[in-house]
Amino acid sequence: MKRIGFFICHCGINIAGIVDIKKVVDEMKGYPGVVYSRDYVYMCSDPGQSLITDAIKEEKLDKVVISCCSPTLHESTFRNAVKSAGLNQFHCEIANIREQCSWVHTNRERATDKAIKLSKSAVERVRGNDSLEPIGFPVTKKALVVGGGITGIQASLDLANSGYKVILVEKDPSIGGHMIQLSETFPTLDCSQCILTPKMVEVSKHPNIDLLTYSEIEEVSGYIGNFKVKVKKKPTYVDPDKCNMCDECTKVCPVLVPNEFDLSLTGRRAIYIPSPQAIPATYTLDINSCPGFVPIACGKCADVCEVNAIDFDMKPEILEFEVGSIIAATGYELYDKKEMTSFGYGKYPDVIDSLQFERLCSASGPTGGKILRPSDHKEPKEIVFIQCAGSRDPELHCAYCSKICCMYTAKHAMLYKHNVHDGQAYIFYIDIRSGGKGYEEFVQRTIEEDNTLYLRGKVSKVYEERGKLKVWGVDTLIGKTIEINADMVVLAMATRPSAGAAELAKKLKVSLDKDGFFAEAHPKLKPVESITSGLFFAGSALSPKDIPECVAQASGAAAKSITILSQDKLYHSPTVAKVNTRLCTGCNMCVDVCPYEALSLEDNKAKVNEILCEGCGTCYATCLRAAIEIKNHTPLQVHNIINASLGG
Amino acid sequence: MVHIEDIKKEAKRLLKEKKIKYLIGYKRGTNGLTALPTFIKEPEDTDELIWEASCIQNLSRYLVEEKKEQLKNKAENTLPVGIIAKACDTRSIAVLLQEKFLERKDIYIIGVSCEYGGVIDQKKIKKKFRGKKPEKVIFDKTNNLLIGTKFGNIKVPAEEILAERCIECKSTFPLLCDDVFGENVKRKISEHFNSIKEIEELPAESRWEFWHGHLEKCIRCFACRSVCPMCFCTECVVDPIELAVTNESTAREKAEKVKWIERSTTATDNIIFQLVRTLHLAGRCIDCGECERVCPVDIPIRLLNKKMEKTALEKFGYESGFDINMPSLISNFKDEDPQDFIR
Amino acid sequence: MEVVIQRDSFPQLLEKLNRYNIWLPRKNGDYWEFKLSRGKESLDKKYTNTKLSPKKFVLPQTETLFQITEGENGKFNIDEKQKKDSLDIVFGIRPCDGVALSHLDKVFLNSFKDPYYSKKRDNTVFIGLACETPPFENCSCTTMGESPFSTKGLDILLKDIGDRYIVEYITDKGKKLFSGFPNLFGKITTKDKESLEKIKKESNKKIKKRVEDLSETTKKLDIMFDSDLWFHESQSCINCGICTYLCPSCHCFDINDEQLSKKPLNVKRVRTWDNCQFPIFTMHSSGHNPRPDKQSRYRRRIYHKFSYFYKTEGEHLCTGCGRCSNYCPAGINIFETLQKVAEYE
Amino acid sequence: MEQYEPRIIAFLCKWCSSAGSDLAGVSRMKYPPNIIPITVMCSGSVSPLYVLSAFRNGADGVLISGCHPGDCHYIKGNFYARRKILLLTELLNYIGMDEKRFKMSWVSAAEGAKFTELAKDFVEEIRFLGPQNKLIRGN
Repeated sequence: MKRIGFFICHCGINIAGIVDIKKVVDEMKGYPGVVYSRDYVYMCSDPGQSLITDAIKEEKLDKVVISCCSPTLHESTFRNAVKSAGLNQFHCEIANIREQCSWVHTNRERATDKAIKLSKSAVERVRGNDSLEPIGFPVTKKALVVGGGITGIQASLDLANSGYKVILVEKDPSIGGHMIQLSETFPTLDCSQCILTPKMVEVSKHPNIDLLTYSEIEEVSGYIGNFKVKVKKKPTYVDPDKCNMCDECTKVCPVLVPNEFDLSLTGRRAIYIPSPQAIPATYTLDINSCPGFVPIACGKCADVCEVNAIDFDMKPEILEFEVGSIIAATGYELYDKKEMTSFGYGKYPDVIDSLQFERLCSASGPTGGKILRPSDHKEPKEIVFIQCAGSRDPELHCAYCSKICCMYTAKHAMLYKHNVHDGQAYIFYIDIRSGGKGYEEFVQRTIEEDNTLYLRGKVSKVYEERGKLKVWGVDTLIGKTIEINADMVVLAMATRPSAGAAELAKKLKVSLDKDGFFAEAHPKLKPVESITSGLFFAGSALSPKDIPECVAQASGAAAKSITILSQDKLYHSPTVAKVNTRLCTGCNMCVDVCPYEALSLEDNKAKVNEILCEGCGTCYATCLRAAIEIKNHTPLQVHNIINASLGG
Repeated sequence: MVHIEDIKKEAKRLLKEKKIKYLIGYKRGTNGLTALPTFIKEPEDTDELIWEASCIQNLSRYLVEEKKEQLKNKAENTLPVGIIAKACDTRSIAVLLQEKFLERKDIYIIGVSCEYGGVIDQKKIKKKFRGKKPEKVIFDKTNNLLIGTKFGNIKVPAEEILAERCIECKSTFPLLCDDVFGENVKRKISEHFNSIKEIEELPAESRWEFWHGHLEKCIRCFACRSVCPMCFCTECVVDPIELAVTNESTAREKAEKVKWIERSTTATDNIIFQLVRTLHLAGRCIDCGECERVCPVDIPIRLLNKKMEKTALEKFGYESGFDINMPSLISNFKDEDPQDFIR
Repeated sequence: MEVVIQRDSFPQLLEKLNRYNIWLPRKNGDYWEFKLSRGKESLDKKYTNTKLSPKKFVLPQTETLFQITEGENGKFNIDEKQKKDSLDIVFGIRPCDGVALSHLDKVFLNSFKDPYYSKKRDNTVFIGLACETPPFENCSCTTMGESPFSTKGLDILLKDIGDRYIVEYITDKGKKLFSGFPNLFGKITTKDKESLEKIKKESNKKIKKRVEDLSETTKKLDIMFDSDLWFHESQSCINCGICTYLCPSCHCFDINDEQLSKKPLNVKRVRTWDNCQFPIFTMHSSGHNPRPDKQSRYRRRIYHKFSYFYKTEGEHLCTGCGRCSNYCPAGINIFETLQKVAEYE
Repeated sequence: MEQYEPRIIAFLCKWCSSAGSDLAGVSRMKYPPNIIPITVMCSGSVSPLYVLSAFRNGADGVLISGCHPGDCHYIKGNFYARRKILLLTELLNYIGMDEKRFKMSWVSAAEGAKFTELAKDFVEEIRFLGPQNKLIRGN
């Protein structure tokens, strides 16, 4: 027989003002199982809590119900008190007779009646509760970071510097991401490569970081603290340990393909180094463009390589790791140019996108930092920048604002002016969004010092006429159409989630938002967390972001990871699903509905992974066989609560 | 046209070549017109097989039983069990496969198309042929059935004696079959949900009177549940079929069974039993009509399930028994599911 | 003693009895059942037999034995639910079902007198209606050693001879019932007796005798326990409860306490029909089930009816009414099983 | 004569609707005490059996309330609830139970006012309908 103690709090007059405390105490005294019933003015006070702990000892109570305020306020207070008296925390339940009763009702008699029903319900709930201990499980003190852009680099360094092992996976042959392609960065105009390369080198040298470039995530399984990851390392056909960077191979390679790093403004060989600053500093043989995968066909590079670093027999490798947390920082890419034909992109060589313009500005770029037209290498004297190329256009393109374009376009105009002193820059814009430290001042400098002409309006068409690019647009401020004869047009293309994000999301079993970016667990309070515990997102994989934001999120995600990795054991609420295998027929319906992948079929029976289960109970309500239920939220408890709530 | 001789030949071959463990089929009934289930092990016994419009029963129920025996005895099934299945029967097998209760490799489906027909309604026949003792029903090529009696064959338009569910049937051609007899014909169907229209159009109070009046009669013989291929739970939520206990079950587990309804045959508890059954069959019932056929007190159970079938189709675009790979009706959702009833 | 009542006088008889609860067979959709009389009416000529047997009058499917309620002062009040003093008169009991009542009497009134059953039995008058034509193809009362004119278990038997009924009083209770209104009844004539004999003979002829000597046949059961006949006979059984719930002789019951409220306590003890064909019937709390499969359950049913009951009570617990076989969803026919037992070597 | 007071059971999900009703309390909004809340983890965990059981035990009305679509603490529990509850609603309506006795709502943790309005309206609706006696146990 259970010995249940019942306590009711006056909460000053908050409860006692409406609820007839004495009547509740008396009524509960006679309720089956309740052996002790009393009230106190403030149960949550120290003397109030002592009343409970003393009664547990003196009256040999094994379960306790407290009718007071909402459990969100003091459930943990009272559960701790009960624990201190030697009972399991689940032997304490709260009836909320303040927020859900005394504060919302005015009729004393009926509020008292409701308080009694709520109290009886809590007795029924506690009666059915089992002693449960939090579920502990070990943590692999290692993190996986996916994506080697600035976000991934920063997150890896923060984790590594905190003493945790990191595996950094990058799909390209080198880390650095888009930031290494940039010229200067707004609003300070410091050189992007100069500030990034030290971090890249640090990554490659760091004893805690295992860098896997030219690699992709193959499979992710497991759960927080215990993920299992399979990574596929694609063959580079060049042994980085042997390669001495003599560059002889590229000289003999007969193949010329567009260079991704320069966004096709230049070409590269089939065997190549992505950029002079590439980390790891080694060559990669792009097997898709190499004609000599059958070495007889070509094999010239291998012939000239003195150190025999080229190995055509290299095979893809599958590497397996266990990690405790994962940070996905897969970054962005520019909107597909095929979507932007009305601006002549792809048709006219002098209509370029913003990243291409970055390369033109870059000292390491194809023009050595001189701004020249791709078509004839002449200096453009009139240049048009078109903002929101693909952004903020829900009908045809992306509905969202790509956020960084306003600032980098201002920077582009400024850099152009610094380069071509007699040139004129025009910027078509919808709004200028320059929120950020020093951002507005930067834009003003572009306008005032560099005489950039900002035109508020959209461009309808760009076409070529007599060697000039005719830009047709409208200035909505003066209400007139505008035609500019430009030498060059730069499109501030919308940023999109990187191509692999969708596939990675599938492997990570998380959802994407409507635009294809990763979905954070809460837009405000959990900006770098996913719905899967132990999995974090950072940077422009979540939404378009500039560098400082990416870095901040990277450090945020790293710190969140550390909250897991720094634990010896993680604990999880034990109110999880439990399967009655004798009833389960293995129909898979619970597996279908579980939002956490906590259920699976094993030997044709549902099996709960208690660490993944959050105890939502959707499986229970779906199971036709009543073969699954949530511990301490059993159907029997609910059945009895329903009865008690109706006065039975 | 389906020729029974072809089916017999195939059945004989399967048994002779030991392709199947045994065959579940239909034989001539000794008691009235309805065909009876038969379980044939020996090739020579295939001669008793029949195929006509009196083959009402959904034999897939016996596959469920076979599976349960296997699970109980932890026996590995070596050979598939053969079954003669109408279109609706194959749909119930499809649901059993969808819910992973059966495995495809364990069944050998001999599908038989109902073509223009279907099966008869015993009650309609009884009314129509009072005193004439019909002995068999023969499909005609047309929309007629021939009823064999002592006084010779009597031609009847099919819709006069076909079961309501057959008149409303979506597809008379079986699915998932290993062998199939008969043709896939397109036939005219007036209304898939004709039978519930009348009740739906009644005012609420009359609907209540209708259902209360029927369910009040329930004697809890559980024939509806027993005959249903979808009711394969070990322990029924509302009233146990058997207790899923073993010698390892704790006393508390045994004591704490929830009693959602009592043993007393009150109308309320009868209604709750049928409502729960109906909800549990939502998206799973394939309208074989067996529950209604076997009910000794003539409760039109099928009309409850039909309502769920209609709701599933109209509200969620879901049809049961056609796709074994999709999640079930209630273990799935679409963003655009209706929610105008929610405040 | 036998008298005669004109068919035309029947409504008048009902009227005279109207202070009692009068039950008559009436059609409910496609089947017959006992319904409270609405006043002046006759026995329907088309009446066959009720689908649900009349056992419910003495052994209702659900019967509250007593109810416990907690009073204000914490005292418990026990209410024995046995207030039935009014008389129920049931017309149209077929002789087979009368025989079944005599079976139930053996169970409930012999060594232990069940007060609930006994009270109901005392307060119900069962008026039989002999079968001038057997209502169903499966009618097999003669197989069971009974006849369509059997009087067992009944208080009065009516025999339809066309425009009138011959009324046979069997018990004093029956005789007393009609004694108040002698002018409704006439004396039986020789002609009446002759036509009755003719009808009797015809009727008996129409009923199939399934096995010649049932007692000889069922002796075989002693050596057939392990026969695979049970497997084959029950193979199409679906484990439903139709056969036993419809059977007029089956009488197994279960007793449960049903809690209506916890505080103040309100509990009733209820007796309900139970069913040996349900797998749970013999399920032990340990999880062991001594009758784990349908062949053992079907066998049990046959053995109880034709072996065990016969050995203890000298009668077969089957009246040949045919309900189980008429309404079995899988078409299992108990008489065919008996025939197979008879042929068993 | 004593005024008829409806008995209503409300299954409130812990994260949105129960929190929303707490907010109604914190904001000292007033609604009639006829609604007895039962906190469940998620609207997706409410089995139709709970609803039928509430009616059977004498509830005159039953409310199920969860997070708004897309806001479910458990991501998608309320979407499953929406399906199941619609099926149950259609079925109850079909057998002639008054459909107004059974309601589903989305109430977020911030919608104390919505909960209050809902409670008031529901109690009045049920008061108008009178006692539920169709699915009462023992009948």
